[in-house]
Amino acid sequence: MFIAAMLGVLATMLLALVRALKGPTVYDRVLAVNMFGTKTVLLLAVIGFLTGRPDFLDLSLVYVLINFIGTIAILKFVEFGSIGSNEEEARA
Amino acid sequence: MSNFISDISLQIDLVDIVLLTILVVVAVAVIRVRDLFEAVVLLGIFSLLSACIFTTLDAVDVAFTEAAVGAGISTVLFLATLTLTARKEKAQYSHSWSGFIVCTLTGGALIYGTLDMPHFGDPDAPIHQHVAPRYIVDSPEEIGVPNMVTSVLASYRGYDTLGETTVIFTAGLTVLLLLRRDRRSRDRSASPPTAETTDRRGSHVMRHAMVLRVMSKLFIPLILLFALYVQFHGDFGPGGGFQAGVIFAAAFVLYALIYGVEAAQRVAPPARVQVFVALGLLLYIGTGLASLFAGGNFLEYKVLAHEASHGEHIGILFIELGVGITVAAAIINTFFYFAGRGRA
Amino acid sequence: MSQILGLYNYWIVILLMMAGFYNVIARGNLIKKLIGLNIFQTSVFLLYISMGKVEGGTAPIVAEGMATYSNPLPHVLILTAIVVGIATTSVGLSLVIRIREAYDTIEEDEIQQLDEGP
Amino acid sequence: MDTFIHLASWLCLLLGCCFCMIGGVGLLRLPDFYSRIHGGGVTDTLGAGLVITGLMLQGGLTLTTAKLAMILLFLLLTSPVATHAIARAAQHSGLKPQVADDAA
Repeated sequence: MFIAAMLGVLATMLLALVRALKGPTVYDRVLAVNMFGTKTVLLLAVIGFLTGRPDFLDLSLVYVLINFIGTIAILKFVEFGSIGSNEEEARA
Repeated sequence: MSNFISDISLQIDLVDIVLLTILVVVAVAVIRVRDLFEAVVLLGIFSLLSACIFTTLDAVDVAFTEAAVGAGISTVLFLATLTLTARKEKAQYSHSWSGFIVCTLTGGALIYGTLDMPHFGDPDAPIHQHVAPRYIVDSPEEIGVPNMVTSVLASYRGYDTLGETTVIFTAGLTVLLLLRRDRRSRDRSASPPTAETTDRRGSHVMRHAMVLRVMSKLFIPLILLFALYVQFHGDFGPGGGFQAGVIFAAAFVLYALIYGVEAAQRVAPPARVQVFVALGLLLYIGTGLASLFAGGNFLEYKVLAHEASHGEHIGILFIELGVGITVAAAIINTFFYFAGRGRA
Repeated sequence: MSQILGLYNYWIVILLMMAGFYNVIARGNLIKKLIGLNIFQTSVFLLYISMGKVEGGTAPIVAEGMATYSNPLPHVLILTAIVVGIATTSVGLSLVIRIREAYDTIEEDEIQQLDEGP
Repeated sequence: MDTFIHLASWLCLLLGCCFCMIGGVGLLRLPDFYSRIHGGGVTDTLGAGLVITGLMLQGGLTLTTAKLAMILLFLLLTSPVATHAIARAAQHSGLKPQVADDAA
């Protein structure tokens, strides 16, 4: 049953990968990478159960957090053309 | 057939093979794309995949580190460099036949070399005969820590880790020396931004980032809390100083991404962050010296308390803390220098 | 068949290594070279971790009911190597930034032309 | 009772996987970015949520389940926000949605 879940997640990862490779726009790629990240979280969780060591879920947890940061960084680069653009002055 | 499918380690091996194959496809794609930005995005997928493979190969601690470093910090640093340089690769580079031939020959020789290697997963391979049995059998009693990776990292191979921490310290220092502006040019760059640019950027942000601002306020404390959990839970589960440092730094990176680097620098003044880069390493060396003065060898934690395993615990705690502080401070510092630098 | 399954990991490692190597020697763009170096680095990580795996083993964290553990030593080496890798990559990237500021390009051949200069 | 929980978790896992795969197919097959974002975003949250719920039912009342709950919480928070940010960025950059007329 876990193996079925794992295969499903793997298949989804493949589909997302194809989209990431095909593009065509940057946003498609970012969307695919984001989805790939979510599927990685699931895959790691399922592998944890499959191998009988579900206490390694910290790994999935770190992925949820870091994947988010990566997506935000990519989007900020796309939108502002810069990682460190100074937004705070405008608020002050 | 049913026997074949029910064998869990075989299933994992099959997943491993699938993932490895995808990994090669992604690597080829990374090499083929001309747009450097797309290459960096694909490199993110590459890192996600390699972390999955590390997990299937039982290396949870490694996967943890790759997870924290690869998809987050590495992407951010590459993107920051792209904003300061150029996004596109020059078009006229063609396929290099000489390079291809060199690679094919080297690869062929290496593959020929693998034919004599012990097979994957072979328990009789030479690598499993020497020190590993000692680590696996004795370390839970000797060090008193369930995570063997932590006990090897911090105790058995403490000198090694000291070396690695020093490398990170040196790398942080090098980035600082390379990218620090001298006083003259800093005065120039510190001139107030023109009203026009401020306005343009400001209007961008006010319209767009509301959801992100609220979310990150909720999120950043949780990331910091999780980093502390990883730091102090590293003895019992996957985790430790290296991973915690990277996650801790990631929280600051997120803050800087959403509120701007200047705001992040007000929270963590660069001058103070730089002090922490050195402080972590000093804490590491200090723990070593403490054990030296307590009558043991350098980094021999047994002497730090009355009971040997208790001493090991104290030693590992301080060592990991030192590593965590150095890693976090070095990465935050590097990020500040990359992101805060205007295009020249 | 057992030969293929038993050595598949190493072959993939070599493929990746050569892909990264090709990227480093054949491309003139400095950032692309660093990306190639990153791929090369990951292949080395995979080599170590593959060698540490024991058939039927589990992650080297003591747990009840687990008898065989994979070799923890490669994990330790690679764990630190990943963080050191990002630190050295950041040094490489900051060098690229400085080169760009000095030469206004990050293409190897253009830098060489400027160096030889008129 | 045990069988019931087992069955429920099985159902959750299978359904979750189905949703994930439908999302994946949608991401691949839908005609333009703004429709693809449904494949990537909407089913992603539900599919991932169901898979995690299925695993939680397997875990029982342990630390594992607590961690899974945290993962679920984070996923439910980050996934929509990230999708929202991507859509906003695309719209902001002037990417036009494909309308019925120019569909091939």
